[in-house]
Amino acid sequence: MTNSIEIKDLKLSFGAVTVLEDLNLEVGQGEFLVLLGSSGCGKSTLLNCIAGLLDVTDGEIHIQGQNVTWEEPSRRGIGMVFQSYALYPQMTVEGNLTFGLKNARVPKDEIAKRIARAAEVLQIEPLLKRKPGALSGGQRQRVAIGRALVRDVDVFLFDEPLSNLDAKLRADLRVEIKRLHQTLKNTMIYVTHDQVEAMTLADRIAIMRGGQIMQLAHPSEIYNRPVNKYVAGFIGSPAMNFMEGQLDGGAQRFDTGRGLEFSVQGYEFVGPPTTGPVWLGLRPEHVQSGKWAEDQPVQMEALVDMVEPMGSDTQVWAKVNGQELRFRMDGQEAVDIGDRIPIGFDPARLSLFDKSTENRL
Amino acid sequence: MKKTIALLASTSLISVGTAAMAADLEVTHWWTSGGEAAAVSEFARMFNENTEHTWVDGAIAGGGGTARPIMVGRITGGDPMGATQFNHGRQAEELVEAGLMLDLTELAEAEGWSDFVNPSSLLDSCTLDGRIYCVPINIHSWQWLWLSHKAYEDAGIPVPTNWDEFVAAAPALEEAGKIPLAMGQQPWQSNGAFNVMAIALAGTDAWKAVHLDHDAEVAAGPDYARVFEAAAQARAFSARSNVQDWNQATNMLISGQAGGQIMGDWAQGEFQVAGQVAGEDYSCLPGLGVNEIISTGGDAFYFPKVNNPEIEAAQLELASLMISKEAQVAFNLKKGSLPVRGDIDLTAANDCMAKGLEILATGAILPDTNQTFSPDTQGQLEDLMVEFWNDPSYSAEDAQRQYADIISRAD
Amino acid sequence: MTAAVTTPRGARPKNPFAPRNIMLYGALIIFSIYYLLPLYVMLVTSLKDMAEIRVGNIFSPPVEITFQPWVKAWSEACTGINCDGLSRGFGNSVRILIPSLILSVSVAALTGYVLACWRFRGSEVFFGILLLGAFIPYQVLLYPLVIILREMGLFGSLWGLVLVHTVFAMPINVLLFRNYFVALPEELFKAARVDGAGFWGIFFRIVIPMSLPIFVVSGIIQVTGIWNDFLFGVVYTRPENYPMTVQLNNIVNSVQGVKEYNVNMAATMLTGLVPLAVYFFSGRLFVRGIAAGAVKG
Amino acid sequence: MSSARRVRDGARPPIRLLRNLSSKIAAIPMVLVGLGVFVGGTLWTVLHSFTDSRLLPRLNWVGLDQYERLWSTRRWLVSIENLAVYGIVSLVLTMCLGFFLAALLDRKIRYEDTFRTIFLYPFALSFIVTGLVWQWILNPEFGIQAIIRGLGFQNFNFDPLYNPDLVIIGLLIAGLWQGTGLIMVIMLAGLRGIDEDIWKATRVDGIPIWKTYIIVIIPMMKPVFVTALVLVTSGIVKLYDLVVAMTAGGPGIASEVPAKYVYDTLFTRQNLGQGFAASTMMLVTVAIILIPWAYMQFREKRQ
Repeated sequence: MTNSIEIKDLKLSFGAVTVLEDLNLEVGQGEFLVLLGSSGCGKSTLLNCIAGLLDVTDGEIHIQGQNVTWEEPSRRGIGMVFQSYALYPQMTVEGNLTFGLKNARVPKDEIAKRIARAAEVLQIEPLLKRKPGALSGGQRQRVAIGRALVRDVDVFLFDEPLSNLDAKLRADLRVEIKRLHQTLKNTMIYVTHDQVEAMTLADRIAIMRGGQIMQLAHPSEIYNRPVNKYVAGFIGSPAMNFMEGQLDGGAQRFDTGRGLEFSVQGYEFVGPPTTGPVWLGLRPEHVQSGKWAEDQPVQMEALVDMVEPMGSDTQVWAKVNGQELRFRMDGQEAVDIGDRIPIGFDPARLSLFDKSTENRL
Repeated sequence: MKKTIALLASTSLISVGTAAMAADLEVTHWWTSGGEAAAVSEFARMFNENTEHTWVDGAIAGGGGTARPIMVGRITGGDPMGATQFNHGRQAEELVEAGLMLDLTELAEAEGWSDFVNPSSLLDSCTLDGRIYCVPINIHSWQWLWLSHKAYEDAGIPVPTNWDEFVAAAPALEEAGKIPLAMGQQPWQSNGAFNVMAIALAGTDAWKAVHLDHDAEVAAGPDYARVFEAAAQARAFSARSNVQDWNQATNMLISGQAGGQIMGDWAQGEFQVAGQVAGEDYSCLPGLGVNEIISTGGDAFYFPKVNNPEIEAAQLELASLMISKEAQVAFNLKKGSLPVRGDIDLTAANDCMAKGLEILATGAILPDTNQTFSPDTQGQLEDLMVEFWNDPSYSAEDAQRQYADIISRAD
Repeated sequence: MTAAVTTPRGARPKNPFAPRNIMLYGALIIFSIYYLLPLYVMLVTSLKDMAEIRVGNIFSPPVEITFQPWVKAWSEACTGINCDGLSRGFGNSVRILIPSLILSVSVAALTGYVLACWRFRGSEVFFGILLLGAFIPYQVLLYPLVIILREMGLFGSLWGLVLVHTVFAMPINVLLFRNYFVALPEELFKAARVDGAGFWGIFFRIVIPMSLPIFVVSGIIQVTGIWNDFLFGVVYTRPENYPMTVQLNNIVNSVQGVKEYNVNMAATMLTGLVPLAVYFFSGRLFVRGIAAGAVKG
Repeated sequence: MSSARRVRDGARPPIRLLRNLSSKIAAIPMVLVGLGVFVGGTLWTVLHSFTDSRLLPRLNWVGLDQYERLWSTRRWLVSIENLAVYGIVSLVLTMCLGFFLAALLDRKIRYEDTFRTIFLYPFALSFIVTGLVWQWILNPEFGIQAIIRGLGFQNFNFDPLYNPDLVIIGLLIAGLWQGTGLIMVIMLAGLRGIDEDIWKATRVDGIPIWKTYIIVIIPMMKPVFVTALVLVTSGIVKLYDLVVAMTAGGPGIASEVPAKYVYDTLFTRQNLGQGFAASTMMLVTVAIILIPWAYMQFREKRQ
């Protein structure tokens, strides 16, 4: 079976400004791909190119084995869900769902069948006769998904569909989308800037920056083995701790040069270990404290600067020999500003990046 | 009438059958005041009664300044009316040159217009390269000082008989709360009044030098300096006259609010409509009572080419009708103007018209400024005059300098 | 009472005659007088007879109300030898208004739609040209338009005038529509394109149903402009098609004897009736439409 | 790379001109009007301003003669001065008054609808009607002056339409009466678009209302002011009907304006060349004002 979507050497520029450059991407059948990045990274632009809403400057786009580079959006076999829902305000929910089908001259009974199915799947039957203005945000987004659903297509495109919803609704709908994917087994491309959505939904995540894909991999791979400092800092909340220092490749030791020095033995180098200036990344959740620090390969003492209790756990801002470090503690542990507590971590969970290229070592 | 039909039949362009076809003929003009409308209705009535055609009235109010652009626009825009008014003179010159007007020469020769049109200069204005393109309708002369008997009676002084007496009587009128000189504020009125004073006070020779030879030296000379002085004086007399239209000014005479008005003979129509009698309720002094001479301006009708034989037939019939004796008498009596035919006897003419006819007979005539200057030059003079008449701080010397400047560039 | 002043408790006491309110409503009322005065003068004058006008002052209400001036203005006032008042022009104005309104608003809406949603290379340049067109004095284009209409064979016809209205309505109305359409959510167009709607489908099914307010604004501006137009009506049509304003001008300027102010005022009011009615009945929508469309840069 | 494109299955080759064909068809009226009427008409006018065309246009070149004459014509100079004075005063007053009225209406008053209708209705009336009515009200014999004198103030003088020094004031009174309503509505719409929280913030900060308007609100309403400015300016340049209906340029030539000079010269004076020269000068003036503004807008967009 061929890939569901293939993008070859895609380039998009507006005048002198190049937004996407030499972008290649392959999405498998039934895969859930998340395009993740901060605003302006080109993720939505890429999605619009796939949808045919933007004309590409160069390159090719294939969907289901068809070259659709110059095809109209409606004839690419895609459905799309937008951040602002983009429901036609003057039409009823039913009108919104049928608009595309009527344009495609789908027979009436077929339309009815599809509407019924979509309404059932999304539980929006009672809303069919209402106008979008009379719906809540969650209901609207459900209708918007329904609009993509009734098109009966192989590929769904989501453009930050949950960004306009409040936190609780977002979590609910996220689950629903995941369930939908499991039911339908369609190919889905999902654009978001929310890493939780990305981590929970994706089969693979493509982290984008400056019109290029930084890393395309399974969520755990991205989380555990980010290819560069940007990806490392982008994924994970609270963000990864970065320490600037010198790596001695032979002795496998790291030295900040300001009084903190420890061994990184156990770290899986991509290539042969090198010596030179590096960034060392350490996720806050990988730092153990108190009695759990005792069996960690690397141990040190931290001076607590600030405490953020979150209930389930507590985030601690601390200093270790002049080096800022954030880490998490169990929510039940008592900790206060000015406390000195032992901490420890396993170098296997570290990330090391070259100082100049910022690529993973 | 018979003559015309014979002519039309003989031109062989038009069969007898089509000649009998009735056409609607749209006639545009700017005659909308009481006397004017009454006069033009005479034409319409006779045209509707005597021919099978229908007169469609296209009156455009607001005077020639408003109406002429619309007429020219229609003609050059390719949607000409059946017939249209212009003043004697050069307003339609380029339209004729551009071949947009119907050639009336055959009709004129058949009816012998040149035999009876008096003065013949009127027909000359209609002629280009020996062909005739318009029908003169009437003669209007500007050179009249109209006087309200009621105003002078109210002030307890006799009605003046010339300009000097009028000037002398002005303070008495002022004292009686009257306005000595009624003036409308439109530019053409300011310019017209000045021109009347120029003929009367500077003399015919100086006037001719300026108007015919465009002699700027005379315009800057002492004869005209006198005119400007007098005009400055007249300006003071009319200071409280706050009306726009000429007939509103005339109305001030009729109601006795104002003593006099320098205005053309068309003012007579207003007196008539108001039921006033010449010599009893009002009097008229040609040439301001100083220099009894009149200019022969007036109106003519042009017939734009339409390329439709039926309408063309109707146009020729209207042209013929307008210059016929009956129409001339009926129209001009109502209008207060003089007929263009020398061969009719206006027994019904009132005092003022009779005076005009007398002067016409003596040949003491001058061309109208519309004939001597292009509309462009006229316009510049109007700008100057309207400012001069309305701005008391504008000195006579300054105005004369400007005047001479315009004359030096006049065409 | 005094207790309420000394110890603030409960609802704050309201004073309708607070200095702030007096100034606010005072200013509003003074301006209202300025704006209403002419309407009042028109109305009372049109209900007086000439004798009363001559002696009385223009602000005093009529001693004896007469509708004669209105009758005269509508059906008797003369221009030249035609004495049928404004009634002749009313029908013409309606016949000019309806096609001009429909055409000018449709063209402007469509053009605004192209400029907002379907930009192509150079479309902004044309928009700029249109905007500059708003600043070109009409007089400059009167003559070229005569030539253009002549070449099209439309000069003097009703359609010629309709076309002229459409042309001169374009700059401002296109601006209004474009600004309104630009502010519509872009994702709606994307959704519609994914749903297979094309240029016209999006326009008729999505954009127009969402744009009532701006159509109202443009419609009102056009009704006012077309109905009040004098210059184009008189230059580009023939007398049988003259709109009401030409008749108004004729009546006002055809002075027969004394100026009949009462008839002039009645004629003036009659001419203004249609746009006034439009304003009174849709003023609220107008403000809403302006808020939605005209304000955004 | 792009020249050696492979033939792609199922896709049609893009022809630039035919892409979005419907939208290009729909743009035809704009292109025709823009190029044919506005650009074409303007070029035609400019071209003929270098000729001695009289009643009918003809290409008989006379160089800059028409312009020399134009700038030595008193009436033109007076017209330009009048337009400048009227334009500036009217622009400032229309904006201020429009904003002031809008601010009054925005103070959560009662009968807002009524007041708004009162301020807006004159916009429904043509300049011809406006001119007539105000001409009458300002007539010294039975208008305001007569009434106030009748009340016993015999020395009261207010006859702007008959006083060359004051006639512009007369025009302004009528022009403002007709035009401020629309600007008020636009400003009101702008005020309604201001976030309520801004008002709350300034109230908490204790900033007086008038100061809030000047320091906070007006700067926030820049786009609104631009729209209003475009409307008012384009109206001012075209000022014609009002003058004709109210003063016909009088007394004397004290209230002449450029558009009237153009119209009179073109049509009444039958001097197309001169009229076109005058219209060209009007266009140049507009361009001098507009082009720097357009340029600034363009540069702002770029950044």
